[in-house]
Amino acid sequence: MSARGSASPARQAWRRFRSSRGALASLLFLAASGLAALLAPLLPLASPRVLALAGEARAPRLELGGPHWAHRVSIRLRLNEPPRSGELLARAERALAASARELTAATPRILRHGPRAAPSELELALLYRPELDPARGADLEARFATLLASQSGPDGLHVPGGGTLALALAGVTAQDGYGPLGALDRALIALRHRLFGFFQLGPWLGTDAKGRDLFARCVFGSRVSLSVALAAALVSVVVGVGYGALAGYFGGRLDAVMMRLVDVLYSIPFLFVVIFVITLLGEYRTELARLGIGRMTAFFVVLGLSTWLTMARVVRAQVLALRQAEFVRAARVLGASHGFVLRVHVLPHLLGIVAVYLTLTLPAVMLYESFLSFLGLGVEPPQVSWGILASDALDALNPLSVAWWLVLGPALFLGATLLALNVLGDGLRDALDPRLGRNG
Amino acid sequence: MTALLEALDLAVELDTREGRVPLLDGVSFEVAAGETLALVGESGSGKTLTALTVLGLVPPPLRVRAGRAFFRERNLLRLPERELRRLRGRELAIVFQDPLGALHPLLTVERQLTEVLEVHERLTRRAARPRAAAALEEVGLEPERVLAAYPHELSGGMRQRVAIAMALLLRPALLFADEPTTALDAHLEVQVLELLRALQRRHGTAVVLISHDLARVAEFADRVQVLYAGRTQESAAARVLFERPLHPYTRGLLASTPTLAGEPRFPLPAIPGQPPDPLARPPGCAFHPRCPLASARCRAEVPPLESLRAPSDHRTACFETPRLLLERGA
Amino acid sequence: MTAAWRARLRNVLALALLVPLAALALALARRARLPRAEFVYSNGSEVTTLDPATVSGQAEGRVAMALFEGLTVKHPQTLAPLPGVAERWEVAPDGLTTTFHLRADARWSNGERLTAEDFLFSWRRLLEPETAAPFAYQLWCVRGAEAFGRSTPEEREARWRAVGLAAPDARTLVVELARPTAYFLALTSFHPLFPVHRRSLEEAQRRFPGRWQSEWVRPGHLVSNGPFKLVERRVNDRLRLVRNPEYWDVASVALRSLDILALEHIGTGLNLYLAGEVDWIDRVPAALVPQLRRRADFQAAPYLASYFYRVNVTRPPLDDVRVRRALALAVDRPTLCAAILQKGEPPSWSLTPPGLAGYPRPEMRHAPQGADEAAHAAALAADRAEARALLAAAGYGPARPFPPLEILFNTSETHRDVAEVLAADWSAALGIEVKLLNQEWKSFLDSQTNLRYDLSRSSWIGDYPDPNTFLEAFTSRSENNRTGWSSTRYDALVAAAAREVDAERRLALLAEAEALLLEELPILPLFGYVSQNLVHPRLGGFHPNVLDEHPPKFWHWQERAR
Amino acid sequence: MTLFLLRRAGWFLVTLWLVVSVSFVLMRAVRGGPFSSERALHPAVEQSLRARYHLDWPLWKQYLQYVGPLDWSAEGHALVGGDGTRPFGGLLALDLGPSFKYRDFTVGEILAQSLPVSAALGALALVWALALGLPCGILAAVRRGTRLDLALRLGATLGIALPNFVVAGLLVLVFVFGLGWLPPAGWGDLQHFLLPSFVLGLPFAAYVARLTRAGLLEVLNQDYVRTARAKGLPPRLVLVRHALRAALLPVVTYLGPATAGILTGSLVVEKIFAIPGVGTHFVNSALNRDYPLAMGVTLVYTVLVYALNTLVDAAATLLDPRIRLEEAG
Repeated sequence: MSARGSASPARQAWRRFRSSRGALASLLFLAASGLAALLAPLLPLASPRVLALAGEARAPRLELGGPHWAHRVSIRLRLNEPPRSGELLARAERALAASARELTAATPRILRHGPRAAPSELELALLYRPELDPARGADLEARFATLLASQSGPDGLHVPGGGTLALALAGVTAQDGYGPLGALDRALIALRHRLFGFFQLGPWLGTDAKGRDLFARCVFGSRVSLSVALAAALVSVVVGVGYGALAGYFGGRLDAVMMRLVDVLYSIPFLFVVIFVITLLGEYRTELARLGIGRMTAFFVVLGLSTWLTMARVVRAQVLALRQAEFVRAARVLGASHGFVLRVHVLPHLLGIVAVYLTLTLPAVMLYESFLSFLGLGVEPPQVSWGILASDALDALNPLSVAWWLVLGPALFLGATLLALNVLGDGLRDALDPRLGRNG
Repeated sequence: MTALLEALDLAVELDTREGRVPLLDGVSFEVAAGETLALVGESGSGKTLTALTVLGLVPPPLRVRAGRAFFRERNLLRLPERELRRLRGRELAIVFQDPLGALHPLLTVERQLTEVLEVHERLTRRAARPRAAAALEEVGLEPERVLAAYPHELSGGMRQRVAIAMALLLRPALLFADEPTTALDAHLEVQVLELLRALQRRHGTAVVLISHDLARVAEFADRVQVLYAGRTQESAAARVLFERPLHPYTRGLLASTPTLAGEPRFPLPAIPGQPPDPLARPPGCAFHPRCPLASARCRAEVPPLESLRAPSDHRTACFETPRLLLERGA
Repeated sequence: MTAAWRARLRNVLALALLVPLAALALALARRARLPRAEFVYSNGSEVTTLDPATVSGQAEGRVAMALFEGLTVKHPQTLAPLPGVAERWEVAPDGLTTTFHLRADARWSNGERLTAEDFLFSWRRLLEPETAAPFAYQLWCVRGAEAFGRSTPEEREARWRAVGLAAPDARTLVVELARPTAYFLALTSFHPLFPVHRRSLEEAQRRFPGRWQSEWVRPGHLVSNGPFKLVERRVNDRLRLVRNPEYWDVASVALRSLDILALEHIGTGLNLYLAGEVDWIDRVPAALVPQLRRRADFQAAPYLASYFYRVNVTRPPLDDVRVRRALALAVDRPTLCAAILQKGEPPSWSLTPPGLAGYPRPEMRHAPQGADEAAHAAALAADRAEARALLAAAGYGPARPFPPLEILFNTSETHRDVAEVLAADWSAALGIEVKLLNQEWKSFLDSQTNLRYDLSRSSWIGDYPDPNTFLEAFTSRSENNRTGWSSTRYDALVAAAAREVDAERRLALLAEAEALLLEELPILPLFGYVSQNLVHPRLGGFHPNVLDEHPPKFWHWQERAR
Repeated sequence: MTLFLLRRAGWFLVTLWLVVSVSFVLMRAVRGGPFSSERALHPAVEQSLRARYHLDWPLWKQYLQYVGPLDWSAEGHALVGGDGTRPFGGLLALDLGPSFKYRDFTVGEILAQSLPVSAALGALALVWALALGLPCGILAAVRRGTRLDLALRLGATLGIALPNFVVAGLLVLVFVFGLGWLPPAGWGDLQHFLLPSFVLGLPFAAYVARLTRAGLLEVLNQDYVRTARAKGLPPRLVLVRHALRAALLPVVTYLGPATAGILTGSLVVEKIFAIPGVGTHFVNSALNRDYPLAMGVTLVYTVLVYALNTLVDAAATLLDPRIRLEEAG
């Protein structure tokens, strides 16, 4: 009826989608959290793995943070007496940095420990590199000691530009904060080091009993939880829609058999399948690792296999209805092949239903992952996921010591993501399926 | 004959992000007991909305901005919902266009008929059943077969008859028939309209017949009122309007309707252009872009609805009417 | 289908679904309501069976102790053998023959007298292969018992006559051992050696050939001779026991009724205890130990069990003893015990737990720990230095980096925590990349048994307070070895000790064997277990002991807290 | 209707047979046996245990033994070389076999004891789901677009989002240790069931609310609702008899399979509140490799899902006469 020229269905759908603020906001939120998950190492977060065995979980503190990032090699120098002047100390630091650069080809950041005016210890902090790690046989400590000795006299280091500083090498320690990393993550960590140095945000979500920062674990956990959801969604869309469309489109005997198979698969004890696949993969993890299929990816597929059944059933019902629609029959009369009709006429119509059900299956998959983690069949430590964090939190909910913040993290992240998914689902359904929203 | 229903300056608008859009811009009409008034216009002219406004069924986001509708000296638009509700179905009734959509798919015809009696006359279902059966017979349906049926088990014609029976069950004083036959085949259309007329004569019901088909309406209406873009363009007694249409839009409509009388005209002249988009209604007389007689004034001012000297109930909203009358040597 | 009928059906359908189910819920709930027993405790997950001969877990053992009673009963505190069904017993000078004199008033719960013949039947049943009793080998110290245990049905009777068991009369049982076994008397209070009621067992076998196992232990059918008898049982819920009036010592049994709950979730057990619905739980969430330790009703006592890692010695690089030793040295045991386990577990450098009477317990060679914090740190630094040197000596360094290792463990909070700490220790101290593999229980056991692992979490609980129960597990032919390690010298030492008559010489031989084990290190010792019981303060007759065994016979309510 | 039921029964038997066969093979393909334990059994002992439960037979023979009707063991049917004392057994003789883990019980007994508990818990959870879900869904639809609508939808989403063990933990803290109104766990009477049934029902309540709201929104725009108002019917009657009846169809179709899920309980709720339901056995029988019990609970689940789906399809035809039985099959 409107005379402003009919926009293509896609553009109309986008205009309707854009018009609902909630859906747009949730799309942006999901995109942002996806990006945050991908770029997690870039964010100035603590290491999700490094243990600080304090034995007690500490409550959140909204401090800005400090140079506590654990992922570093530190050359520690003890000052035997306070430096005579700040200026002398600065010159000494520059000299020490230069010698450190000479040995490691990287410029350390200099951190002063102890009282502001008279630091008791200097630390030359370098971004962690395996070849500098004394535990892996690096002899950095010995080489630095000899270099230091060559520049020092009996009363301490001869500072270029005059004056001496009484200091002694207190040792070289290394702390790997992330374990084995892919190339992307290594590059991100290097970039983070250039941007933030050793700055690390304070414990905004508190720490767990092993001293690990929960905010970092939640963000790194989103990598697993979101990829679990995406992989499972992919599988359930590809397999589910394909299977459902075929069954619905051809109908008759084929449809009946395919749907009975779905009924059977619905009742198979899915936990056996999970254990079977997980133990099978445990078996061939070395061969699989070579192919790049880590235990996690297979885990995603397993979860995906658990969701396509509902999708298939829903798509089949929709296609069954569409098949009677006049425009499909008309297309067939005009000689269009089955493939063409399916692709051009039927599938676009499924977008609405598929979108809605995707936003229903994604939360279901994430919750199933937390259920498996609760059973100990879930993600493999030191990997972390929201499911593991949630099941850890359960024991914190008891009358003795309520470590409530252990629940806050996973609840917040899981809740926000699922809320965004649901609002997005409603928005998509209204946009893609105008018939539903016609006179909303 | 005092008017049964007198609606004055009904105005309804739609709030959109781009601002307020007037859909009904000051429509007035009146209908006397036993009389049939036809509201005619293309889709989007606001004819259905006029009926809904009187019945208080304007769905959000549409909003009634102004107007009064006196029914037996009471202004329906000011009536509290509870009292208006008591009138609906008892005094005021409506039959919609799409018979399948208008009847509840999951309730039997009997249930949908008896519930009107249960609500308005406190009858039990068993007591209401014979009245429902009688109403079905009155519209030419066999109660035994139809009462127990579900709407989807009946044909289009039968469904519309059920709707009419339902509307007239409590002998309402006024019936709105919103394009009652548009969804039906031609031969059914005539049957239903004749049924309506017969019932009207028998019960003295006032009927407001809403249609987009001027010719079809001619035989059944006492008076006709032509709407365009939410405003009345012309209204007169049916006979007068057909013999001496004055407003260019009415003349265009009549010219483009095939009639058996007179020689066939090929190709049938059609009114150029499209009805205006309510969001971008042309200034002045809304019809001016499509009007052959459009003048600068038509484009600037909105022509008021003025009565002719004789017959006084013939009104048009067009600056050119006087000139047309001269030509005709009225 | 007329519309009216369809409408009625619809309403019926709605009611049909919900109302009866909700009514069922209430009816069931009310029928299930049992008045609270006098003493209620949580026993972990549902027991496998009540048949004392065919079970092996601690939970099953506790139920057996309440329902049955052996020839002797352990003293609740000192675990010394007290008279049970046997009034008194004498051991012949050669230490081979023991004669038990049964008390006259020993009765079954159905009033029948308990005779020596019952013990002969029960122990024979324990030894027969068809019974498939996991602890049958405990009785192989009796003359001819092992041969009988391996007999085919045809040889059965002949072999039985050669077994050193006899019942000269109804109240005398004579046991002849193949070799002097110091711990035999302790075994007689261990549940595999409890008597079972022959007639009700055989009757069940006759009447229900297919499912006699479930029939004869059913409440009402089960005939037992312990301080309590079975009244009601619901799977995964509870066992309701009441005091057994026919028990010979019923006078000293204080509790009238006893509920044993099957509570799988540790957190729920704690909640029930704190809400006063449960009077004793034997496990607490690890994260809450710091708060619980300060409570008076929390009892943590050394337990006859040790926690260690098995090493798959068949898989390079773990086939090199220097690597194994380096791994063992690099672990910071004091911090592990203090910060993660927090129940006072003693760091351990040996397989056997401390506190075995008269046993010169050897330890793996490591830097002396010293008393205070600084001494610990110094010792750890020295050990780690030696560890790094060992790895270098084994040829690993920047040129040839150490390959990644994998720790296999089964699903539990504590195992995961320990594995994460060890992985961090090895990564920090030796730069080894460690991956963790968590498998559910059955897959874990399967991987361990078939040597499909690098390092695997493990533990061993002693059946009786003697080093032999720990050391025999690592002989070459023991199915509990599961490390791929075998040493003829070790086997010889353990076999010699078994034959050795003199107690002191025997313990010396066992110590020498353990020393050899700790030199070769097919296992990496970590810490000794600690039992963690949260018990109602007013419960008497319940004492912490090294076997964490608490015969229910002695439990009683006291006025004021212990 | 009868043709519909007959055909569905036919397909049901095929499905059941497929489920039994696939599960049977799948269980034995998974590593780890039913009798392994930390203290490994002496090989001879393990061998005799496996013999007692015929696990040493070839797979096909074990399968026939399990499915029945003939008993292939020594005491089995004469036809297959048994001495005839116990000729029949297996599924077709309604004998679900013994449990490997809980040896004092047969699978039948375990199910007989745990199913009613789960059913009771499930029924109450269903009551919560409807009592909470429907009103919220209706309110959200009627008050569409207001802050209340947003709040209800937010609540519904959180109901689905939070894992149930987190919700359980929080509720125990508040109602057991905070207010002290309810017992922490165990089962015996209604107050034991209140919290667990709420936790179990919450996600379903959230789904019911979402479906009801969507269904109602669509229906309220239909012409026949406008006709109902035009007939002067009171708003409550319009909502209940006209709008709700049409809007509830998607809810009923969802509740069919969902009820099977509820009735078989959820392991988490039963574990945290120590309720001896059948949910626990779904998971533990798999973890313990207790093949007969795992098969038993799987069969229960299959029968339940199938029965409820058929019930829902039948209900759908009752609710919406336009749906013919054949098409719904």
